Amino acid sequence: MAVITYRDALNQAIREEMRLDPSVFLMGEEVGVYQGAYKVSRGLLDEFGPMRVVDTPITELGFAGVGVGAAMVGLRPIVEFMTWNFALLAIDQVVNTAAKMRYMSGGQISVPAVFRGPGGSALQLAAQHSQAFESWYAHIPGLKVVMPATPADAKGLLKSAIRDEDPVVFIEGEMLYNTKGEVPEGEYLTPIGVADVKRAGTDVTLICHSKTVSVALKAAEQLAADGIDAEVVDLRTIRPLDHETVLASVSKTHRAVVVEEGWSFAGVGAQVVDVIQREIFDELDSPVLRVTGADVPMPYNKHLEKASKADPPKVIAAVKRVMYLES
Amino acid sequence: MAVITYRDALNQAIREEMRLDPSVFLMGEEVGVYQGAYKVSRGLLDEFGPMRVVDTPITELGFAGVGVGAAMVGLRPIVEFMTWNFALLAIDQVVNTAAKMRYMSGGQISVPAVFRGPGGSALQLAAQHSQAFESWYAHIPGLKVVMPATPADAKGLLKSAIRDEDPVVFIEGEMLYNTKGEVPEGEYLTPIGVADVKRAGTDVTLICHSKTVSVALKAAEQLAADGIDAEVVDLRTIRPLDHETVLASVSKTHRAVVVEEGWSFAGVGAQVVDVIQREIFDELDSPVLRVTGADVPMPYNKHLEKASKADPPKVIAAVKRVMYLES
Amino acid sequence: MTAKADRKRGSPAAAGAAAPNPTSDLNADTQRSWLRQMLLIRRFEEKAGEAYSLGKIGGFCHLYIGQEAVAVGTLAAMRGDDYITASYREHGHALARGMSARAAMAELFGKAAGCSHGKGGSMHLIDASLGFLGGHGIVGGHIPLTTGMAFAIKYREEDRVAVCYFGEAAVNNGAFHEALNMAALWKLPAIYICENNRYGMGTALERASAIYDISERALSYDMDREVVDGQDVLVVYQAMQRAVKRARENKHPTLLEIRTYRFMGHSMSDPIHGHYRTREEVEEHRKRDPILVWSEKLKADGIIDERGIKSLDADVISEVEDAYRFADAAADPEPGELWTDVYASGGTA
Amino acid sequence: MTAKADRKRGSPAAAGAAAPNPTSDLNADTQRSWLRQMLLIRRFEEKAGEAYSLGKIGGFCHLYIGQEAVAVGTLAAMRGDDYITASYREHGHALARGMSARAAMAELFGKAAGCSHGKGGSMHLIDASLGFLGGHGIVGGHIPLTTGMAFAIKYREEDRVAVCYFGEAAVNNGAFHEALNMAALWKLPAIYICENNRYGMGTALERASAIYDISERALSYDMDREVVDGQDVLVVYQAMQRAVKRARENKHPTLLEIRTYRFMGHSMSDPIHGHYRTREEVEEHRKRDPILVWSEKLKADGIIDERGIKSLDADVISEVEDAYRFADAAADPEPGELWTDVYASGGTA
Ligand SMILES: Cc1ncc(C[n+]2csc(CCOP(=O)(O)OP(=O)(O)O)c2C)c(N)n1
Ligand SMILES: Cc1ncc(C[n+]2csc(CCOP(=O)(O)OP(=O)(O)O)c2C)c(N)n1
Ligand SMILES: [Mg+2]
Ligand SMILES: [Mg+2]
Repeated sequence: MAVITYRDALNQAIREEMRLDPSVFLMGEEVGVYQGAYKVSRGLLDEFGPMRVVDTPITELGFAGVGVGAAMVGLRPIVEFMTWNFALLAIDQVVNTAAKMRYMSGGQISVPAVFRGPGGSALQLAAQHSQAFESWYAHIPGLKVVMPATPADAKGLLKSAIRDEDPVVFIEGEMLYNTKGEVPEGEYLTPIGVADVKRAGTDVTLICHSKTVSVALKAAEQLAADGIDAEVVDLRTIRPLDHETVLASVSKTHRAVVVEEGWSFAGVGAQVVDVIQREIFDELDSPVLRVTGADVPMPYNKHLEKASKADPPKVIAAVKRVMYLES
Repeated sequence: MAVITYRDALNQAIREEMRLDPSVFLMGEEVGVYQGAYKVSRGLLDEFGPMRVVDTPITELGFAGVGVGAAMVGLRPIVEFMTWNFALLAIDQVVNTAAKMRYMSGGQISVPAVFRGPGGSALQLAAQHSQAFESWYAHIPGLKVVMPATPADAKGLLKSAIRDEDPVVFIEGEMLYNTKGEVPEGEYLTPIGVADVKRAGTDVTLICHSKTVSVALKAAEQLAADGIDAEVVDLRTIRPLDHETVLASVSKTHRAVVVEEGWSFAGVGAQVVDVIQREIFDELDSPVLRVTGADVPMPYNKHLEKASKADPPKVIAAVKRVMYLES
Repeated sequence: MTAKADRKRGSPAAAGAAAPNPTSDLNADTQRSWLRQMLLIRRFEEKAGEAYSLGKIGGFCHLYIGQEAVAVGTLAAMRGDDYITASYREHGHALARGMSARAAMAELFGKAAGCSHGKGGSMHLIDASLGFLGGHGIVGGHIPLTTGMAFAIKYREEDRVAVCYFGEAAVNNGAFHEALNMAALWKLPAIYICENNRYGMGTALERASAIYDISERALSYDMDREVVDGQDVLVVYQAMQRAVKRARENKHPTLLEIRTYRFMGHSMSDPIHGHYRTREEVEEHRKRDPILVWSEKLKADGIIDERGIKSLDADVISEVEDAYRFADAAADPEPGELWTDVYASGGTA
Repeated sequence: MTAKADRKRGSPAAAGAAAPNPTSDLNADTQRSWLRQMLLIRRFEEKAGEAYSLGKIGGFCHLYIGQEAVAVGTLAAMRGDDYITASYREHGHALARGMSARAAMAELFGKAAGCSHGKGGSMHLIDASLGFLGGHGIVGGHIPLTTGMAFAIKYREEDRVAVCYFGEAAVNNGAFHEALNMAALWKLPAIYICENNRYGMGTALERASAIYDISERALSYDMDREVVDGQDVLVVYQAMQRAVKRARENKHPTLLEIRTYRFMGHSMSDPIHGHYRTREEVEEHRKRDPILVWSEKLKADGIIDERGIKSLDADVISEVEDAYRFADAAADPEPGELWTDVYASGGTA
């Protein structure tokens, strides 16, 4: 199987779907002539032309609305936000139109749009450019929220998202674009709503998504050296959340730590905790703990930034606490 | 003590603070000539004139930014959103500027602004006008989130919010504006960050805020008839969350139900659950349950709307489950 | 090189007076049908107001009384497969588009037989089969949607047009600006209809916009524009014909500023006059009631007489009464409907 | 009444050429000081680019090279107590405002001695004591903030002005539109400076805006406007003087479109030319390097000679070297700083 980057896997997904379905198009800032701010759309303008690879003005609210309007009459837009930070300007269209059109119309109107781009922090981009909003979007009925951690999932999930009849918020990781992995060529779909056990284990469950999957896997490796066998569950889809996989794992390990990039208050992890304690309270040998980004706006200084992030030592410390091995 | 409405209590708070401090002003759609869409600002234009009671165009992003900019140079704006639904358009200014200015500037710049208006649903306003966003704002470090349930708290908390050096998201209840209660005249401050036990009890803790306080109190009354003594904790402030009061209550009752108006996924209740199970896991006799708004966009039809809301029967059912009295 | 934008301030009357007014190319039936449509909207809205007062309609309910000529005149110039969006003040447009009074009234009553199955309500009348794509509640929010529909038309190389109705207060909103810029930049077949009824709730146009002549906003986007007398359905129709032609044939968008007036309060919960406008002002504008203006014209042209008007009116009144009875008797959605239509698959996620 | 907005298309050169150019009222020291400031910015930015390549500066870093005359000319016409905001491309404005090269460079290095204590970085240079209120990262986001500062000035009956710098791509954004409408409506002492460097990242102005003459957007707000040659610091200064006078004396806002050019890539991670513009185009514009233009003028007027220029340059180079060494040696913020400055009280909530 070809080993390609997460970036190229996304590119492949878009390209394949655009070839298959003439109603699929890509729009956003710098997606065309510039080949994409993060080069996800490299080569697409050449292949599909400016009507299907549309450079937009810096008007997130406006072009998100354009995407939604086009979707309401049958096109299948992929709306790229240069980053999800800027999508705050567009959030009215995502929440008040895309997520509600089907319901308000009594089922008459579908909005098969994908909103995608990188979320969370990269390196030293500071407070306004380093935010993880997945818990916000997952809060909204009518939206689906998808966050691939690997190149294969990036491809398979993006293809599924493009084919989905509902609006999908697809959050990528800027720090993941260059990561490599095996990716099946051609038709390859990862179902939305299904978590993936990225590492099997018996002692504790690490629940993570997107960039924190590698954090959890690294932590698991180090824990293995200490004789602790961690299972790593990659949520992949935040909404709908795959309760089954999460609960099966924790029912087996009886202990869980949720690791996420975003802030703690009402984050994705809070919901995961809620589900676990509600559904399998009696299976838990200890409270579920969370490792999150520091509860501060992101600082620019690199050491402060590093200290703010979820990392393997923090995960390991949490694991030791849920296993009552705290020193 | 005078018995006045929640609406008039808010009006009193604004009026008093404007009299005390010439840097306090009110801005928003229809706050002046029209006397406020919900009449919270009745009479203020007459008393303070158009420079301090400013009618704005329908430009939430713009006027929220105007408020933040004015606050950055020392004024103390009260920015009224006609409802928090429309504030989605302004959320970039609230999250990317107001919440981050102090941090990004290394402590140089304060944004002592209050953003206020009604949140949640009223009656049959349908999907775009019936949304509760408190968990979103509470997710953001740099913001405080305040939600009074009673006229006295409305006054005391709004006065505290206006005096606060940080940006405060102040979410009122449209359905609460006409509710009445005793409100101290003149100087009366309710501290931000302190929950309030609205009813003492020993068997189970009902944790609620804003409109769900009356839901919880009604449920508690009915439960009392069945011999179940519920304690009702009104959070009042969502961020910072008063862990102490919540944990003290649940440590006593060993059972908790969180009741909120908003959607369930990563709602305020999820955070409350997270805190409780993490901090006092061993005190819990049963999982913490949640009663939330139905996980759908708000329907217009009145019966469907009613069915979507948190109500005393749902709370009672949850209480019976946490007490293992489920029939 | 300072250029002060010091432009004439037009008045609605002056604006309309300039337009030519030949009806010769319209047959009498069409002219009478416009009167009927305006009457239907008027009677429908009056009935909705009544039903609201009786508690049969809930939520916000924004009546269209006084503005009927705008919806009727513009929609008469459109084709059945064109796309339409409107604000929350959209009952008139829905009816002029051909939505039955029954489907519209039942929606206001929140019934399953309503056009949006009772889930949308007054602000969200929707009928996709009519190309009537809402009924939107966020001021300005549907303007970019319309740009997107016009984009889809161009994308598929169709000759439809996409039309958006909004109030004059919406033109200050960023969504308007972003949407018009893209439509002009990309040469899309869109028509933006600003129904300038002079107030956004209690705020007069001149207290919210730095310029009085809304249509001049088009200059920022190199877009065609017109100022139109919205109380004369024929003037409206003719202006719309020109705009539709530009859109359909040349893919050139237009901003139409149609000057009209709202005879009622902003919504059913607001008084007709009060702090923000006087009773006298309202009375003055009522003299140019679009139904009156058009009736007089048709009578003068010998196309209809007083009896004919009475009979049209009786006709629409009974249509509206029927709609009311229908809506009142209709069933609520099943309780399970709370959970449907969230996702395509059914079920919530 | 159709009015097509068919306006002349100006070129930056033509725009500048029209302006008068008397320097008689400026003393020679001032004229030399402008050259020094432009040189300082240039050398600072070159050094920042170098430090970025060495990994001493992280994140995004947007250089101001080519646009120096805009910051220097406009800020020369302002008063010390006026308020300023800018985008993420704000190093030049901060320096021209009087921020020390040390404080600016240390901030780029993320050090505690930086103007924002290492927490803001390149995009968020801030010094409240200078009225330099950011350094903002969201395109268009600071435009309403500036309207708010101008509002505060009027509210307190001061005679300051509030000035906002942004790129030409920002004028399509809704925030621009909403902010300018309010400033004109309320007659606020604000000056909106559009630094039209012809590209927003890789998108040429004409691929993002439906009109080419950005300043015409002012017509939508009944606001004064000028188009200014941004490569000639004197022309910039004079236009800004007029705008400041209107704002300070008459509380009348202005939109200044200052035409300039970015000599470098959008940020340090972008190439100087590539898919979106040619090397030739960049070379062509480099001929009107603002430092060159001003040097030639001063030499022609006998205000400075080549040796004088060299010595100024040597002077700023050593200032920048000093700033670099200072920043490099400076301490990082204490680890505990992660948690401070979230709330006024200290601590997180
Ligand atoms: C973004 C937003 N802000 C505020 C409101 C509340 N609101 C509803 S209608 C309205 C006035 C709109 O006036 P205009 O655009 O002139 O339309 P009209 O009601 O006159 O038809 C306001 C402020 C809203 N629905 N959306
Ligand atoms: C709302 C928003 N969208 C996108 C971006 C990413 N971005 C940063 S700068 C930029 C281009 C801005 O161009 P312009 O306004 O002309 O300023 P210049 O960079 O040329 O100085 C873009 C798209 C952003 N920072 N904010
Ligand atoms: Mg209006
Ligand atoms: Mg630019």
